Amino acid sequence: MNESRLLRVHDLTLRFGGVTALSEVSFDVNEGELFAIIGPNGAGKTSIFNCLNGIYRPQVGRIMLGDQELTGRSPVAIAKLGVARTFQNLGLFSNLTVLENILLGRHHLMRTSLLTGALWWGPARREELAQRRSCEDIIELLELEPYRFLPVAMLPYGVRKRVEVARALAMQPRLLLLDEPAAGMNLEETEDMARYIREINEELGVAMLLVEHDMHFVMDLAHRIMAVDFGRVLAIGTPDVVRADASVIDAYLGVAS
Amino acid sequence: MTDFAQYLLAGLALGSVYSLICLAFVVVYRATGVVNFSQGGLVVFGAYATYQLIAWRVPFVLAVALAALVTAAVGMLIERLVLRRLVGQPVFASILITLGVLFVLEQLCTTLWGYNLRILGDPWGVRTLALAGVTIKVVDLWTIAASAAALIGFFLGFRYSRLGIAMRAAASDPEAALAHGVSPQMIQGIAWGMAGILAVVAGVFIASGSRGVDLTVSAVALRAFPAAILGGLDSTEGAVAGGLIVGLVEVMSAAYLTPNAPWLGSNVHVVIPYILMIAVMLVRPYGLFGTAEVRRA
Amino acid sequence: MSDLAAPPAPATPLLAVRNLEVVYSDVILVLRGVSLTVPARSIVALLGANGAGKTTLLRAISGLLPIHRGRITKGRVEVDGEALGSETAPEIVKRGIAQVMEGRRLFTELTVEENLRVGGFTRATAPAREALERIYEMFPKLAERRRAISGYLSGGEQQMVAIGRALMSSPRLLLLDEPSLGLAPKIVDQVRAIVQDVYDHGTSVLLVEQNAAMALSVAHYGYVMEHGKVVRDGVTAELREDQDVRDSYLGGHVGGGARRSFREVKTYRRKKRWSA
Amino acid sequence: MSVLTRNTRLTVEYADDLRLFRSRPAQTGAVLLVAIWLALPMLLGDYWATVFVYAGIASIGAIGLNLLTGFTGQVSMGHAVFYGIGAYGAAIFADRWGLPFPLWLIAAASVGGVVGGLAGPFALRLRGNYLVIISLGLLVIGQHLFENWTSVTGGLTGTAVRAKVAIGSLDVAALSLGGVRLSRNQGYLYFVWAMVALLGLAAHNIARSRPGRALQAIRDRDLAAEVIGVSQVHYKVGAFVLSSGYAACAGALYASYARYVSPLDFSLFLSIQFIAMIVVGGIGRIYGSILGAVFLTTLPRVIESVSGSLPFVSADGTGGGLTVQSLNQALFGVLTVTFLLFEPLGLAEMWRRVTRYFKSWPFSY
Amino acid sequence: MTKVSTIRARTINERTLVLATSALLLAACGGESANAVANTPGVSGDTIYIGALTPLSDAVAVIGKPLLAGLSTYFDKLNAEQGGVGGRYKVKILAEDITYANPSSGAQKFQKIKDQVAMIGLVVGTDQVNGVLPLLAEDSVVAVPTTFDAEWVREDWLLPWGPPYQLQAINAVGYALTDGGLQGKTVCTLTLATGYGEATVEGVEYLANAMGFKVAMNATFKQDDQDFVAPVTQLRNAGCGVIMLASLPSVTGKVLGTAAQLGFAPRWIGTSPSWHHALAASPIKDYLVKNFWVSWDGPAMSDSTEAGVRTMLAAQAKYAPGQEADFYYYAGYTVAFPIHAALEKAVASGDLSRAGVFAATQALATTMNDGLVSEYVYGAVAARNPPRTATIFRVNPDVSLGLAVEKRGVAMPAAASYEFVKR
Repeated sequence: MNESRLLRVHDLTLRFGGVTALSEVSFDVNEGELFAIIGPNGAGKTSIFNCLNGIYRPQVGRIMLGDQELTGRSPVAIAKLGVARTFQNLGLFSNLTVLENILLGRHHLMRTSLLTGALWWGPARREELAQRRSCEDIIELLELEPYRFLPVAMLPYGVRKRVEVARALAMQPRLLLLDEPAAGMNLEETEDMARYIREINEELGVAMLLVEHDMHFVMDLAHRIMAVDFGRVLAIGTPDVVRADASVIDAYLGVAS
Repeated sequence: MTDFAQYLLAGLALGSVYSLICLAFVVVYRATGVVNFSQGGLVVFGAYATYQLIAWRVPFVLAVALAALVTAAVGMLIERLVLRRLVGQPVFASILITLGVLFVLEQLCTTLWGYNLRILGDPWGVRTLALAGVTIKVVDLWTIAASAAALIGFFLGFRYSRLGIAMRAAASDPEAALAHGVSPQMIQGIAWGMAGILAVVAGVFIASGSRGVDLTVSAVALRAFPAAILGGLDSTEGAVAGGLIVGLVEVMSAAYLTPNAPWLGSNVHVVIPYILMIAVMLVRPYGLFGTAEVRRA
Repeated sequence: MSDLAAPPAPATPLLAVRNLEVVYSDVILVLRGVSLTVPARSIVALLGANGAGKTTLLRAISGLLPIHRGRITKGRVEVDGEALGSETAPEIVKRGIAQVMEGRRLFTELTVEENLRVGGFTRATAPAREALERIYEMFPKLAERRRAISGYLSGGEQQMVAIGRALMSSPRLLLLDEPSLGLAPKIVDQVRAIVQDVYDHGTSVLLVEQNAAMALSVAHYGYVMEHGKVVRDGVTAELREDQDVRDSYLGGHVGGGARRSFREVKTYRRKKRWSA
Repeated sequence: MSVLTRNTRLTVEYADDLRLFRSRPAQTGAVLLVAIWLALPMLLGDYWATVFVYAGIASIGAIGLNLLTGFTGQVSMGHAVFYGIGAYGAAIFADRWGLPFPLWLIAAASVGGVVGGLAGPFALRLRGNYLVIISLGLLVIGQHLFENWTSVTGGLTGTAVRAKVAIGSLDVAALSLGGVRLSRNQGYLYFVWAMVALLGLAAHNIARSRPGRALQAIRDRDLAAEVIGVSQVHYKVGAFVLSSGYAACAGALYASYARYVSPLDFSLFLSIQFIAMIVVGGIGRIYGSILGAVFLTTLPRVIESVSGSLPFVSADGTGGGLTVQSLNQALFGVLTVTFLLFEPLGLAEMWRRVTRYFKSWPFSY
Repeated sequence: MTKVSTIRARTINERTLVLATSALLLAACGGESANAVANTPGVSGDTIYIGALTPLSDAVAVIGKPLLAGLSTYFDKLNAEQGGVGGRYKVKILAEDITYANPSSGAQKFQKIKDQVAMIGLVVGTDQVNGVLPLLAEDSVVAVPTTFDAEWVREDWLLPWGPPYQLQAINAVGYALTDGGLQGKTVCTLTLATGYGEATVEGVEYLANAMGFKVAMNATFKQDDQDFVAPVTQLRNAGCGVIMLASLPSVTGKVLGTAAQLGFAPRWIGTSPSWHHALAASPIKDYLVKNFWVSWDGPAMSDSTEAGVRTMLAAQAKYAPGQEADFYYYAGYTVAFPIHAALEKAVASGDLSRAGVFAATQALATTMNDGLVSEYVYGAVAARNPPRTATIFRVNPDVSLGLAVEKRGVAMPAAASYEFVKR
């Protein structure tokens, strides 16, 4: 698998004032891989995401996407390079409709400026129509048809999570970061989410980085898992390896499951 | 040198008045998250109320105390009638509504007292002391003392008292506070009451001596805004520090900048505090003493 | 794990919710006639998915509905057999009901001790001080960290502060909203132990959870809510065996029985209509 | 819920969703508005024509502020400054440089936009109340410049403006229709409201395309917007440029119509009025800005007209009781409070409900 | 859910009603302004209507209200005692409330009443007059400005009155430096940062030029300033012995209070709007008695030996008993004289139309004003000559309104030579 590395994270260290949030974190994600990160609250999982996104600037370390350096780039630049993300507590634009949210995912693929937008008839309108078509494909994939014109704020939680995935997908990402996609869902919704994640991963071939507390979800879906605690890597390996790792059980899982 | 000492004193006294107004901003802001544009209305109402009581031959100290009570009641009434319904509304809503309250308070004052200048009748008048060639206005001493006392009182109260802790809790998470029996409405009412009391103290100092009370007294509150922001809207120490800084900067720029840099235009001392505020904001977006809002991804 | 059967219900339960209907902003009907009881000296679990109305029910009990523009349109909440009228949240705290809200909701800029003192706000100085000492006895870790700013504590410690803060009013009933949300499996075990501990110290608990496995492992009696209605209730042992509950909430999470792997999900499992 | 009734006619193609006036009532409404625009100047006397000219000018400024506040979530109390820049811009570009009509207007609006863009960076670092008070600082600085930069602004006593709206011999102040000479007020009424339609449409188009969505994304969640590739810097500054450009355009029209401007024209109160207009009209809705501007500009005049029959109110205050102006000020407060508390989405939402109600009538078709 | 929708439907009904009503109201108002009297606007039967654009409810109402009361009193008395203009036409005032700080409010209100009035008798505020100016020419309406700006003297459509601020300053400072016993003293100004302040400085600078001295310092301040230690100290350090002050009463109190406290005692001379009699009862009254003059024209308003003052006070007691006879009341009463004279002329010529009123103002000679202010020479605009004399008042707390005459009829050569030009 070494020949198809998509993401290489090397020696990541992040400090806030005196607190070290991440220390010497290194891992790789392969093309098409579903890679999960587990660990207790405050272990640094979301911090890793924020570094990948460019929201935080790590003091030490390098992040490479393919042969592009991500460290030091702005979130906007990183988004354009093909890193998409969902948020732990939802990052949707709640006053906009589902369709508008998804169209926003295509923002960096569109051209319309303030000026051409104001003129509307012409390029702006053509582009709206073209992008609408691609968004409809994603709406179909994630079965969001009934909600298209509804403001996100009016939707049930489970649907909102799906909309966020749809928006991330609309960005045509090479790497998708999912922050607790199953949190707060019941079993049925979790199963649905699992199915979407597999479809996106297997059929569209998008590599994914997944943070999740539901151990069954993670163990069942992930190709490889990385366990972190206090900003350090405890173990990296297949689900079976990580599940059996003594330090992981001690810091996170409690009883071997 | 004497002049400089004179300016220093004037700046401190002016800064103390600003501090009192800023303290009122801070108290209301912490309890309600609202920037209170109507504080000037409370100040002018408080000054008129004090004038009226003195005109009725109530002794000065008692008049101020009674006026403070009345103005505190007005503050609580405003909270009760208007602001209570405003919890959770966006910023522009609270701005408009407190401005609306300002208009109503000003109209109330003109309805009750008309438009003519009224001399307050305070005991300080224009009395002065002299110290090494520097003239010290008696009223300035009292102004500085009053704002120092207010600062210490508020600081200790917020830190240690049961009510102070409850007020901070309600500021941090009103719903959680309510769930533990701290009614945010009570806290907000108390905060507006305090704003009323502070307004009277500030108003009395502003209108003292030969200045007198008229509608323009309320404009001082607007001049105090940069001070509140400079110090940090949620910090009592910041209110006092910001007030003093702006007071000093204003007097000093009137004293040294206006005559030496005429190209800056006349009355540049009105603008300098705002420029200073903007400069500080760019470096410390939450003021010198304010706490940064913790934003998580 | 407590396999206790529910203690025999006394004539007047500590808390009874009767046929409660709640509407937000005058238009959104969230509770459609919910009834449940919490007998004295018991742990009652309330299960349900997001949006089922669990948090709304807790708000209705603790008097927090008005600030969310919610209103009880039908039914009532009884404490000791006595219906609550227009009691405000502080008054309800004084009646012996305290709530730990979802997400812990600490006053993050305040220290641990200041947080706890707010919990005792409704009480006079002396009893509040006694209560504080008791909390420190119960959670020695908090005594150690009394001067620490609560926002900097770990997730487990924060949950301790939140529960300790609620216990400051020495309530007879503790409403716990999703205490395991977002916590690592290991910490969830600690929280379960704390709930048990609280119960052992004589406080009844109404435990709202999505983590059905955890909730049913500590409670005596359970209710399941869906779409603003109670669709199942029973002693926990029964609920654990109920096929619908297993399908929707437990999966294979509780020992025994084959769990379907998430990898195997090929089609939608269409939502089952509960026979209420 | 009711949102499901969004489409009244069957949508066949995606393009149908993008049409400007989709339903039959909307199309009828548009025709009706044009008819009113044509007829109104002929029906109104000078006074009401003046009032509606000011209402139109205010609408343009309010649309600009709504783009900033309603769409991007930035509250500004500095709007009056940009309005002022436009007004003085008209005086300079038209009177001193002698630029002809469309040019002086474009130049004035551009200068306003550029200065607004300079204010944008503050919005990047600050939010909420802090940004409000920073913008108050901007207002104070602006006023100081208006008062002191005498060579440009005429200083405290202001300056006369002769910026004419005329292309060749076609002068808005002296139009004639079929041999009938129109008054200056009538001409301006036509012109200003044509500008409102033009600029309103442009704003609406921006709002419904890529940049508009980006602005709203930043308003709702700026961090999430960045992560999907929407640049805060770009759009926050862009929103300031656009909004200030609109304000400056309104200011330039004001100067052209009023023919005299002074620093008093661009006070804090003007900024507050703009905020009130978009709040009353509807935050985040372009046509709401127009409704709000018309409502708040005409309401005081209407109250004055009927004040004779109101108890406790006298026009000049000599009869005791409230003066009309006091009543207006009080009403201004009461109205904004009422709208904020009971109809936070403003007149636009009320109007939408009314139209939806009529749509559901079987005989309305 | 059904219940909910019925509630909603009813609300909409009510809202529709409200909307419809306001639309009707609007329509009704739209019709109102189309006034029928086309040939002689503002004259209906035996009544002549005069407009007044004056602030009645903002902070400047302290000026606007008594001005209006003074004007009304004059005409109430005229109507009652002489049967009106020419013994026949009753005069009524149509007052409109304007916002001083919003110049367009005056222009709007002008449009509102222009068809209902023969002329505008009051426009308060320099900015407001400037805002109305282009409209006056367009609609051929004459207006009386109630500020004392030099620009007004040469405007066709304005009928100004009273001594311009420039002349008030020239005469007062000139008097101080000559007969006032302050020869050779350093002259300075301290003025409000408004057009009014600028006009005052202009006068002093003109005098300095004419008399060959330099103004040592021109300090300015803002209405909402709270501290005056800096400007007062600077004035003291500049060695100022005569300081011309243009302010409003509350600031006057603060400025002079600061000066008194700092032991700085030059000769302060205030313009007319700087004074309010409440100051005569303030803690600095002794300082004021010693150091403060006010510059205006005419007799002291408490001087009952003056026939004009007696008549004015009697009229106030009879027709405006609620109104305090303060300076602005007096000004409002005085402004009525030229208006009355112009109307008399128009009536006499039998032409009350716009053209007739305009012609009357152009043909107006010197107006009689019972000696309340010096005479203003009207006639054609190019030949107009405002009063060039001044009265210097000193503070006397024992008389009503607190001012007694220090010197009447001050007429500096510089005041006589001051040229008025159209801006």
